[in-house]
Amino acid sequence: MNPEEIKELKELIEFLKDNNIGEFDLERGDLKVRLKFAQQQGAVDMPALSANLSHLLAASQAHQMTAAPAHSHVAPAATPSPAETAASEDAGLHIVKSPIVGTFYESPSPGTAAFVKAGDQIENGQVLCIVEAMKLMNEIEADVAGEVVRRLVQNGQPVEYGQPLFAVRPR
Amino acid sequence: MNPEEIKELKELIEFLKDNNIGEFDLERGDLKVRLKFAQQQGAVDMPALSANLSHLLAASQAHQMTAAPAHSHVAPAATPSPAETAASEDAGLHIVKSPIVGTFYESPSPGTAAFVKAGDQIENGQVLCIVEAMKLMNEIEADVAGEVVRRLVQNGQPVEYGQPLFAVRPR
Amino acid sequence: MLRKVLIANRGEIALRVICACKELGIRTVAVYSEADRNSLHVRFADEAICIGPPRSAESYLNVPAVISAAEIADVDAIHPGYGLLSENANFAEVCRASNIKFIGPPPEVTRLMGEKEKARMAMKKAKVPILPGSEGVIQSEGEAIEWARTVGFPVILKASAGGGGRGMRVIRSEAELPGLFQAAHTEAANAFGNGDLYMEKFIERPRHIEFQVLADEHGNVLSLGERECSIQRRHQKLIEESPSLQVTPKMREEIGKTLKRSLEHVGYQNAGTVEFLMDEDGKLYFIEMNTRIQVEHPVTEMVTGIDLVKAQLRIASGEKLSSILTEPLTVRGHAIECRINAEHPEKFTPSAGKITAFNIPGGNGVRVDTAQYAEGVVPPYYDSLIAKLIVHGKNREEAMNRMQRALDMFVVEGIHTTIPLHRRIFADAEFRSGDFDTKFMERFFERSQPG
Amino acid sequence: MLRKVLIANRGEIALRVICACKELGIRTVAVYSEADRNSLHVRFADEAICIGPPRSAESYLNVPAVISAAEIADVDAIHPGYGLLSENANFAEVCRASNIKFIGPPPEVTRLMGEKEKARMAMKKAKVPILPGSEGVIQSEGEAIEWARTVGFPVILKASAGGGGRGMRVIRSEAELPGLFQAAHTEAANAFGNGDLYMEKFIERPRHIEFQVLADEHGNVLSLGERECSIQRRHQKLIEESPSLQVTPKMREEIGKTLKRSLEHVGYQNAGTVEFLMDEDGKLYFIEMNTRIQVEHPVTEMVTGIDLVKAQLRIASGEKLSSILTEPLTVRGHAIECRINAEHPEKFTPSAGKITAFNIPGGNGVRVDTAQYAEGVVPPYYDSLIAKLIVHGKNREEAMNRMQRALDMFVVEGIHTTIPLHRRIFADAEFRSGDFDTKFMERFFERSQPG
Repeated sequence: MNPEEIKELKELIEFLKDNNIGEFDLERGDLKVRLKFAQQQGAVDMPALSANLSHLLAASQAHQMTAAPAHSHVAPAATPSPAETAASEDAGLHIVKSPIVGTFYESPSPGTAAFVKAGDQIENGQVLCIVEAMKLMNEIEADVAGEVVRRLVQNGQPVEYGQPLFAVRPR
Repeated sequence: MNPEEIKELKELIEFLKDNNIGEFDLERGDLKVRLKFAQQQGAVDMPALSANLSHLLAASQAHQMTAAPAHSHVAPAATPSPAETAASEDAGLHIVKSPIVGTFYESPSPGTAAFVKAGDQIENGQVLCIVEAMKLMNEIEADVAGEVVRRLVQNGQPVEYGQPLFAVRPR
Repeated sequence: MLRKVLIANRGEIALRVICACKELGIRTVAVYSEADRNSLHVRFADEAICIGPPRSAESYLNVPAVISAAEIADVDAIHPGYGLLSENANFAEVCRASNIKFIGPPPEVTRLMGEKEKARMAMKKAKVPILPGSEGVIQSEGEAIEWARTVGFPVILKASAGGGGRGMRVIRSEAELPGLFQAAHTEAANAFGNGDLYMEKFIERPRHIEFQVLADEHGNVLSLGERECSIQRRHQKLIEESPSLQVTPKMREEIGKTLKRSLEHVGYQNAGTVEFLMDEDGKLYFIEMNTRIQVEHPVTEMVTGIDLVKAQLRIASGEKLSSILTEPLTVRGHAIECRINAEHPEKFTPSAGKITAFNIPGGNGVRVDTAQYAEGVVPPYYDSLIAKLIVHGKNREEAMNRMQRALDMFVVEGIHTTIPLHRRIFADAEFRSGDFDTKFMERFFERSQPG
Repeated sequence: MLRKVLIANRGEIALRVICACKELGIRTVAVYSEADRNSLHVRFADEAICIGPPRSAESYLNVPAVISAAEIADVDAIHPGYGLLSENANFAEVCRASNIKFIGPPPEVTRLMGEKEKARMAMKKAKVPILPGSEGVIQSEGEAIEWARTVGFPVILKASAGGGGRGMRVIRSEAELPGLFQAAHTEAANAFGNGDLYMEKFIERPRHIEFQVLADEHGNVLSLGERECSIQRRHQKLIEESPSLQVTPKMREEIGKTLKRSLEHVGYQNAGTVEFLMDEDGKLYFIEMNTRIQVEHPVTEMVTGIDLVKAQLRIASGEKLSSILTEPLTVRGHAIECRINAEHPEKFTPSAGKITAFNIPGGNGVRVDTAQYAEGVVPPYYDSLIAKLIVHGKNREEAMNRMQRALDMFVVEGIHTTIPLHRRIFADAEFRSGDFDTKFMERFFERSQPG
């Protein structure tokens, strides 16, 4: 399933849950969905935890930093949800986050090689990238030693405080 | 499924829920949908419990009918909390409630004996008291046969719709 | 001043009346059905009495239950709100017989205004303009032409015996009259077995304009200006505003004088609303009078600074208008109200249920009248109005922009509401131009249909 | 008009600015600390950027982070709200250097007004009345008597070298001057090793009165009347109102002219507030000027109908006052604001935590400015103000009654708030009389002490 479909499925499940559906089957061409919610004895289930605006707010995170598609410097998917981050961390990955607001650069200057790329072994304290803020080039150093698994932002992309930059498998 | 279909599905489920449907199957060409709503023991009971203002509101019940201590005709503790009522019912007691708003009288006229008192055996349909509304004396009849355990209001006290008048142990 | 008032209503208007009473130091008694036990009008009244099961007929419309509650709570007066018992002359009479002040006009006036044809005739006698029409059957083409000349084209022929559009013809010129008269006559005869026709002035693009009045018990009447209520769907108002861009100060003054004269004549008391249709030339024609506080009263309050419900209570206490309205009447800025209904915003099916999130917009120039709250429940038994969102701005432009941002910030989850519909209306060029009529919503739905 | 604005603030004022931007069609960028991720200013802005950890010093007061956010979001201007960076001239300079419009006066003016003694001298030069005092040390009893005669009794002697009340004496007549002069001199010498004294006019019962001004970038200044802010606890305002019962139309006009002249002279731009003390005879003495929007600005908005934050944005867009304020200034009715703080209502200890129930009062004449909501959280890192409850009535009496009913209907659970304190103040006879001064709260606490 592609991300769009997964998103739709999640919404569907949320909706079924909100409406107190116990079981649900759907067949449509090559698509088959069958699901059954776990038993909830006491089932107070006001839950949803949902409560009120909180989930709205959570949802609204999606628009943050990405709300200006017309502005090319603002790239999508800047803020992974806490769940995603947690998942990565669960998988034993360490996330290097931006300590400041600014613009992410992969290399010391345009046209030069990136500080690091996926697969590189890095040392604690090694410079991984630059975040430019107010014309100052801030070198961002690794706070762990290990292997770079993924870069999580695009070159030239604006990043906010705490935004994940690299996933690193510590050694 | 495309967004339009998902929207339709959601509306369908809303409709099923509004109409209190328990299970639902649909086959139509290549589309199959089957769903079953989760069991609700205590049933709908949207109530209460719920957070926020509801408990406040519950608390405010206390002031109802009793909020005018200066007016002697309004007696205290007119509305027992649902919990109290439930407790009485748990104990196997039947509660005779006022079917109308008005003023409770224990006897047919001032100075005469009460229709019933605690300990009396009563028959279904027997007159238990009078609730006066708009100068009309409405005889309130027992909807159960048994023993009067307690009278729950004072003579001359105003009562609201559904207010408990007598606790009766059915036989 | 009244000492204690029972509010024979529910929802936002019950809470509205409670607010007014509190500000005047009047004690309040709420009545409620079993479905409304957790309602805010119950929460915020000084006392509350359950009067029956959920169905209105057995609770809020149950006259003996309401009167009985009023008697045991020992109130001076009953405020009926709008809808429910508010224009029930019999209820007003029972109140009188029970020595309880009914906050409204005397039963006789309620009754007169409740019978539409009698009300029209009474107003006509008092020289309030009414929609011109033939008083009886038009016997012939010749008579029809004569009538049409008197009132001016376009006119409309209607079947005396029935409705539903059959036997109905709009006639826009003298030339087409004979043919259409015959067609209407034949159609009416076929449909109803009776070919009788009558004729009325026809307004192609009518606006719904209404005037707010206050009248005390001492024979004084004052008009507080108008409201524009043309944005309607199936005769249900959706959006109201004040002032109307179409009403000039001169018209306002003239109609004010006319209403003062006519309502003093009929012995009106209480707040009231006189509804008119306005034709394309800005001429007003009386339709009917509502003898109660109106849903849309807040737009008048916002621009005049006068609290209409407090005025009702003070009038019922015997005060004179001159002591209630001590400052000269002025209109400041522009106010608009959106009715937020618990309805699907496209299909208009009612949407009862539990509200899971409820964020009310606030800030400058925004007023919300509601009895709903987060975790509250909209019961399926009553009117679908759950909130009124009212904005005030220095002019219509600012008010519209303010309404847009307030609609953006009004979050209701768990049920459907008409908020998305209002957002679309406020983005509509015809609405924004202010140049619309009561057929606006039909055109709006046509052009906004997907595909 | 500005195209896109970053709001360098949080809470109700951030939301207030977002509302104004939305109504003007300006795109908004919120910045937030990690503690405010679920705040409504984040929810309702078009874009939002996390700029740091919870502590203000590392987020909202972090100039590089704010500027950097403004640059990556490509905004035209920054609105600083109140508090935080709003009167930081260095920040205004960095904005200027970064080609971002700071919505406030030029840094030079912010700096001038930020240095209290320089500001006093500048205003004195422009003939704004300031509290009379000796400009240097009073050398002798004789000089002291001479000074006191010039300004009139009572006067106050203060130690040049220190504070805390030591070496301080209020002198109410010439007869007691010699003795008290010696006592003060000795006390100051003992306490600070320096017996130097200076003298000021003493106001027994000062009122805090402030004037709202607007100034455009074209040299035009207008005063929008005053606010009465004497209800304070430890110099923190609790309740503000407009107009002041003590300010006559003539005074209002005169001070307006004075402020126009003086602020045009210093080159003021933006909204601003000029604070005065008023003595028992109604004479005003300049204290200081705040070069930003003020917490209590809504009371002025309610009575004038002017949106001050929109005015700030339009001024920053280069508009002239004459195009922003097209109608003659009028004051309608009376407005009062209560600051609702997340504090214990008697002990005033801050009360952070999760809000479990939040019912905002609505209805006629009630405005609430808040960024809180049911299930929201009050973080422990910031100012305790969680809501401003503002009412508008046709006069002070109606406004007070309306405030009382609104306070009754304002339900906040899960944290402590100052709502119960406000309820008690609004039931206090001295408060209701309107005849009070800045020492009101001391007297109020004394008489309301239990036992």
